[in-house]
Amino acid sequence: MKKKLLAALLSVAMVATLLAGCGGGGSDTTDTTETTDTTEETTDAAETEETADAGTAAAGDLHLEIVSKGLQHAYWQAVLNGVNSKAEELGVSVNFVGPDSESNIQQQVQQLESALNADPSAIGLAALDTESVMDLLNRAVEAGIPIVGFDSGVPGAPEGAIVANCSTDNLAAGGLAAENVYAAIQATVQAATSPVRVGVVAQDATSESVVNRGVGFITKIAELAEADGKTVGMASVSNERYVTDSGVEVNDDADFIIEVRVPASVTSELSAADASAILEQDDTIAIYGSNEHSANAIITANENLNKCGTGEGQVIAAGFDSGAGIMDAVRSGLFLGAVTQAPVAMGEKLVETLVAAANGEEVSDIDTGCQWYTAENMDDPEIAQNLYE
Amino acid sequence: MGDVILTMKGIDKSFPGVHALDHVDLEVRKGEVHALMGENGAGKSTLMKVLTGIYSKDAGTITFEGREVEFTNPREAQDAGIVIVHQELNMLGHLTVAQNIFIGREFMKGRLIDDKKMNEEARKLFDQLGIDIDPTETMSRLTVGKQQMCEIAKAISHEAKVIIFDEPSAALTEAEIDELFKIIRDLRDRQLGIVYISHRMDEIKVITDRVTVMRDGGYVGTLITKDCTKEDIINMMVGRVIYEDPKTESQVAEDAPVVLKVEHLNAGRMVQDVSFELRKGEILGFSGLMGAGRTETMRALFGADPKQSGDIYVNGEKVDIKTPQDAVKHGIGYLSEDRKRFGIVVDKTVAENSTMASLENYMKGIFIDKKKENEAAQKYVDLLKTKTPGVDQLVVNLSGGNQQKVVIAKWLVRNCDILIFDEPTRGIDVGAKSEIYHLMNELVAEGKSIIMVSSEMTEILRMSDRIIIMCEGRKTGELGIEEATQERIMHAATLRN
Amino acid sequence: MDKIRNNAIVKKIGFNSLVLLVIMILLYILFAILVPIVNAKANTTFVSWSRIVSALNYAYFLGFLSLGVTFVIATGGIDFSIGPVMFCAALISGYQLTMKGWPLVVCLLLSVLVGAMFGVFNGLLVSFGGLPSFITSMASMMIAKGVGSVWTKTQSVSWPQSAAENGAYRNLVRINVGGVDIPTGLIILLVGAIICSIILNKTKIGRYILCIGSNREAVRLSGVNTKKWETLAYIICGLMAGIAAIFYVGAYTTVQPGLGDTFNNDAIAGCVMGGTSMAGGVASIGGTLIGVLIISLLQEGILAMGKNINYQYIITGLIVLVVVYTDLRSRRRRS
Amino acid sequence: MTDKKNGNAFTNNPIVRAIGVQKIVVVLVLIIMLVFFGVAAPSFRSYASLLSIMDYTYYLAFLGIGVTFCLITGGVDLSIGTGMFCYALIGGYLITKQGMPVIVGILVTLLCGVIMGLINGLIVSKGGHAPFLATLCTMMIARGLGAIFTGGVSITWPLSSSPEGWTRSIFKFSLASGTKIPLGFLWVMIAAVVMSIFLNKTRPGRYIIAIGSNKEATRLSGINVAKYQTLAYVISGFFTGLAALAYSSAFQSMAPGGGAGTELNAIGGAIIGGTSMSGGSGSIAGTILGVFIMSVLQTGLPKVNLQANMQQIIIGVVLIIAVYIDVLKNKKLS
Repeated sequence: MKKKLLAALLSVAMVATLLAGCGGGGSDTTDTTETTDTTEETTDAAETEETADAGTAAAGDLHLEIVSKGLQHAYWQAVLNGVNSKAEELGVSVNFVGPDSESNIQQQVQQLESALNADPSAIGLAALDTESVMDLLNRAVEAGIPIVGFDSGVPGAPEGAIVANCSTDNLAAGGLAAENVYAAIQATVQAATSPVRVGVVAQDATSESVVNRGVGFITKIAELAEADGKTVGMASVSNERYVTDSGVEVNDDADFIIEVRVPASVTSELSAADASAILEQDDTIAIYGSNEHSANAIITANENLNKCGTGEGQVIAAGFDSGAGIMDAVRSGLFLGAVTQAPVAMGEKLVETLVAAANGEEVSDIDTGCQWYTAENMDDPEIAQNLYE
Repeated sequence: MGDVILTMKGIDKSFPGVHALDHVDLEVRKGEVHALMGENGAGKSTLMKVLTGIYSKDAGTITFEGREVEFTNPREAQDAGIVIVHQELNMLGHLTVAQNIFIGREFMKGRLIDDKKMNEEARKLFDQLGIDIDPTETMSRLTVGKQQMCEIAKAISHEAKVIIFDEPSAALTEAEIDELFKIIRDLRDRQLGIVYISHRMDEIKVITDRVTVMRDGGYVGTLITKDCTKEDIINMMVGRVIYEDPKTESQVAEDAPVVLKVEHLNAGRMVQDVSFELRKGEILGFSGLMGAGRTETMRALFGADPKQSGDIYVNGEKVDIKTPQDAVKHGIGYLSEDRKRFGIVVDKTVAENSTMASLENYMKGIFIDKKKENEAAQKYVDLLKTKTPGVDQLVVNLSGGNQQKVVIAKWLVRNCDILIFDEPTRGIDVGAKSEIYHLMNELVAEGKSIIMVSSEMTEILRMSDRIIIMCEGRKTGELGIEEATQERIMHAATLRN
Repeated sequence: MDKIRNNAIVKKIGFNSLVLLVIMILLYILFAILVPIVNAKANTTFVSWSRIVSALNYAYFLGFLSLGVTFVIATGGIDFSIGPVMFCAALISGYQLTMKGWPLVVCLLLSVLVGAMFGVFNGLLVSFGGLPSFITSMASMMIAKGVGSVWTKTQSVSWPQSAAENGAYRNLVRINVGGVDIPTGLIILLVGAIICSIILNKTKIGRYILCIGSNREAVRLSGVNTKKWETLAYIICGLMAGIAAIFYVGAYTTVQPGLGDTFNNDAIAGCVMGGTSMAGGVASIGGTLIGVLIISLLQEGILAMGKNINYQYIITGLIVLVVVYTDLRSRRRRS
Repeated sequence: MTDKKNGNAFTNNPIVRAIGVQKIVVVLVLIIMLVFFGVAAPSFRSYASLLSIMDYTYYLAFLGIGVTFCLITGGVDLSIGTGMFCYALIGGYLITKQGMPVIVGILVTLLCGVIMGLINGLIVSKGGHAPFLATLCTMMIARGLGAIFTGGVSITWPLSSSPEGWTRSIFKFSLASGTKIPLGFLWVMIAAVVMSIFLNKTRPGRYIIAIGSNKEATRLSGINVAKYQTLAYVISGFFTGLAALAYSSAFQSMAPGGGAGTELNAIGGAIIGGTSMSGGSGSIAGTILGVFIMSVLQTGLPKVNLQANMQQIIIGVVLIIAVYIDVLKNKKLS
């Protein structure tokens, strides 16, 4: 039995060294606690120990907890950079966390509750699913901790829980993509004698931002097609959520068919299979990926099919956010263009709003907006700052 | 016959509670087939395991090719030139014949194995031995006979000087045995020393030059095969003086009803058309040599293994037994020969093992009535005088004899009327043996009926009221205890019709 | 050391579980020390009631999963489908509750029933079909993911909030009495564990399951229908996954199709950490329970330190390797 | 005298036995599937969809080859799924974030695979753990390790457009005319031939089969069982490294913590291809065919407008059927 006790102590000691030792792995850019620690030292020496309550305490005592949707995609790295630079500027400490995948609601709920328990001055939240955090929002209201929504915010949150949102209007973002794509295909659509098909590759049918970007795209492009006198219908294979939310009827022999594909699970290979299933159909004239993961899947599928491009007879492709793959596709003309949010600005605005809310000042919603970038304008500084490898 | 190649002098070996080898001598000459005979448990296999280093010897010397040797594992013996062809062949089923023969010693062509050369070499070995086996055939698709030939070929490829056959013919057909003998004669002509362990009297006369007989772990004597008769050998094998008084007449009442009748039971090669009756209060002995099919018969009767045909009557009424569950329902209990694997659940307590077959009688609603269970277990611990600190002791910590008592208790708790004891005292020290015998007599006195499968002649003669003898799956004799003698039993046991 | 082992209480709870309890307390103290140091600025303390309650959120559903899989491991098998089966049960019953307006109680029973059906599926394939349990349960994991997604047409399902009309099930997890959160889930989990312990140690099912794990052939030759009891172990496991679904949605509200497989690893880790041997025949419900609490504590500790959540996977994997190693060594010495 | 214990005329004719009955069945199933999808989804017949099947097959084939060795010893390696992602993340991270030359990234990826294989091997052979429990733990560790190393960030290996992007062209070479040649298929075939020779024609390969067939008999033949068992897991680890290169070349970015479930497709492919779960028998060619079936299923099913979730159910059922055939085959054998 001594062996058993020895094993017990061994495992606990191992846990201790692993956690305390290497703070956040070999990487430097990532773990915010690492960087904010350094910002901690660089601010003035008057670092006071007592916990700051929500009053107009010196900025240095404010502690902000930010629960994002994950750190996986390059988009979140940009938000993080914005948060860090503003936090450094204002000398506030920030703990930026996120689940290990954008569909892991369980982890986000756990992280939000842990954030609440850290009794911060204010919380930034990008909810994967509002229902799952409802109780916590109510607790935050009771504890008087202001919550600022960001990215897709916290749609349908209870009264007074969310003091302000600095988020992208995803429906509008989808619409923006639709307008630009439709402009490029309008000629073909009007001249078309047989049905034409527009594909939407979506990562899932569960997270707010992905669904809204898809529905925004579908409703806008359907509107534009009907304006040109075309009957619009959703392909029968399309995912139910997008059919119900967009309000477009299922009609496989309409002039203008919209087909939405959602994979069984969020993996590159399955999304790529969905993208190629759309691209291969001869009547496909345009395809749209509603987030970085899906846009990458279109690039992968196109590697084999060589259908995308802006030339004659090619499929017009549009993406979302940026990252190495998508930026390269836009620059090389493979993609017509892509919608970028303003992640860096969003990070900065979020910290500003959080500090203001923590100090009890009046705060209002900020739409950090989104822009359509193409090969031409992607190098303008105003857009370039939002694009990231 | 050439000069001596292997001598084993005064070999002694004992296991806790059992004196397995007692001053055994064995001398093998080049170009000689030397038979080693004796009943089950006479110590033949143990002697060979000592020779090849599987067991270490307590005393005595082994000289091989003139120098004294001490092997610590079969591989060393094999390299020195002493090879055993076991009965259960340790072969690699998925590999081909040639690959099996040369495992560990492959012919290489650069870094790659030269399978072509290996097949040729294997074919050469087979030609030498006059065997026609395709070296590229997968081992598991061969019949047992062919697999044995491969083991022999493997031995030859080791330039073996002494080959030991351990019950080789047990699983062979007539034709395969002839082929085996042809090979053995050929090996003898090439001046190899052959040790041939077998029970089959007629084979001994045909193939061997000399016979050494062992009994109860002791060396009895060595005879020249052609100068002695089958009876001489049987007498040496069984010629022991029976210390305990063997049963002289059946204890069974005249009018005792037939509790179990088995007619034309067939289950594979080892159980061919076996029929017998068991009467109330009777101990029916099942005698025979290894591979006679007695255990297979009992497992088929009990439903442990599937049977092709056969009718079973319990108390005169026909019953259908397909699974052990049916047999137990009809009051039949089975104590298997391999206690650890089939008899007890090792890391459970005495109480848990005792009520294993009858748990439903010890329930209080949906819960197990621990108190009632312990009482029942304690009752039989006392009745059977099982030495255990308590009924909550794990069975793994008990001695062989006491473990056997727990298995017996299991069936008594289930109050089975018909009990099948398969080698009840194997691996049990002498002291515990007589307790088991005493217990069996008490059970029978209470009206239970017992079938006792045993390979020990003394046990058969001492306990049975009637004795059935089997040889290679067939019933070859039925003797009342009054007319039974060791010689008549052994005669029937080696009767291959 | 032997004096401790033989005294009555220790025997009752099992020495193994006591050792694990010590580990848990040590871990808790470790986090209490480390959190303020590592996560200095967040004026958070690890030792707070709300942190414990939040850590327990993870323990409820994981506890029932782990208790369920203990029965299967006790027979010497394994079940990789429990996570996705839990999600499938939550999806189907949630869909009927929210979309089809079925009464709450019926939906809760439906969730347990769905779990039990997957248990029957696994049990029949493994004990009657003779298929190896780990690849069969992996295949049924995929099927569970598919069925859940087909049923809800790839939509995620959100169970009603506590305030909402059918929200009563939330009280199974947490009740707020005068501002203080009472972890009712923990009480139910303890009751569940006691029931499992009784089933495993006091009833026929448990006795046969453990004996089959230790020596299947000896049990069969004692006239016991081993196939039936082994299937029952898989049914109990599936049933518990159905119950776990209720506690998952009670804490996290929303379930999505196609997920749940990370919980397989944690549930098996919790069970093995608790002293249940993978070879079958030896199982400790108390150990499993504490193993689950250790994993939940681990997650909360890592979160409190603001560390990357992935540390949890590494540490759980390492702890299981070490604990199983010492278990193998002691068993090898004994036999 | 017929010395064949079982098998009818078909299974005994030499050519059939040389290729192996199971492999012929697998080839037939593959052809039937290709015909079915070809008819049901016209786009399936296009060269492009062949390319996309190839994308899916490369990394699965490498994983399959590696895990076949573990299955043959009677064990299993569950860590190949998350391991593939972990090694690719670490290698990719060094290239894209730390600016190391691509070669270093590739070597580190392969080295990680070998090290993890060694750890698995030692735990199984020396520690005495059950293979699937040991590799279950290393699966969890690999999943966490990759994410920790990159700090939770997705990694994209250098794109084909960038100078260092030549890793992608190793697997898919694009001619001037733009048509793409599935070069990766060549590497998979070469690896399959090399490993098939290694398995059947070299001493270590022979002993790995022997261990799976009858571990005790192998030990009694004086062979160091622990060494060759560990070798099997090192091979599996190395090929997981190769798979990491293949995956990162086919797909744009790799998210940390991904890969769980991929091991099931690889193991399923090996079993469908005839490798037995209980060890002792298995063939690299069979595994390649089995993997082809899995990838045709994964890429074909969406083309016949089957909802994603139905695919999961179908693949789960296919796996159970394959395992059932393996169990029946073993029952007949023993």
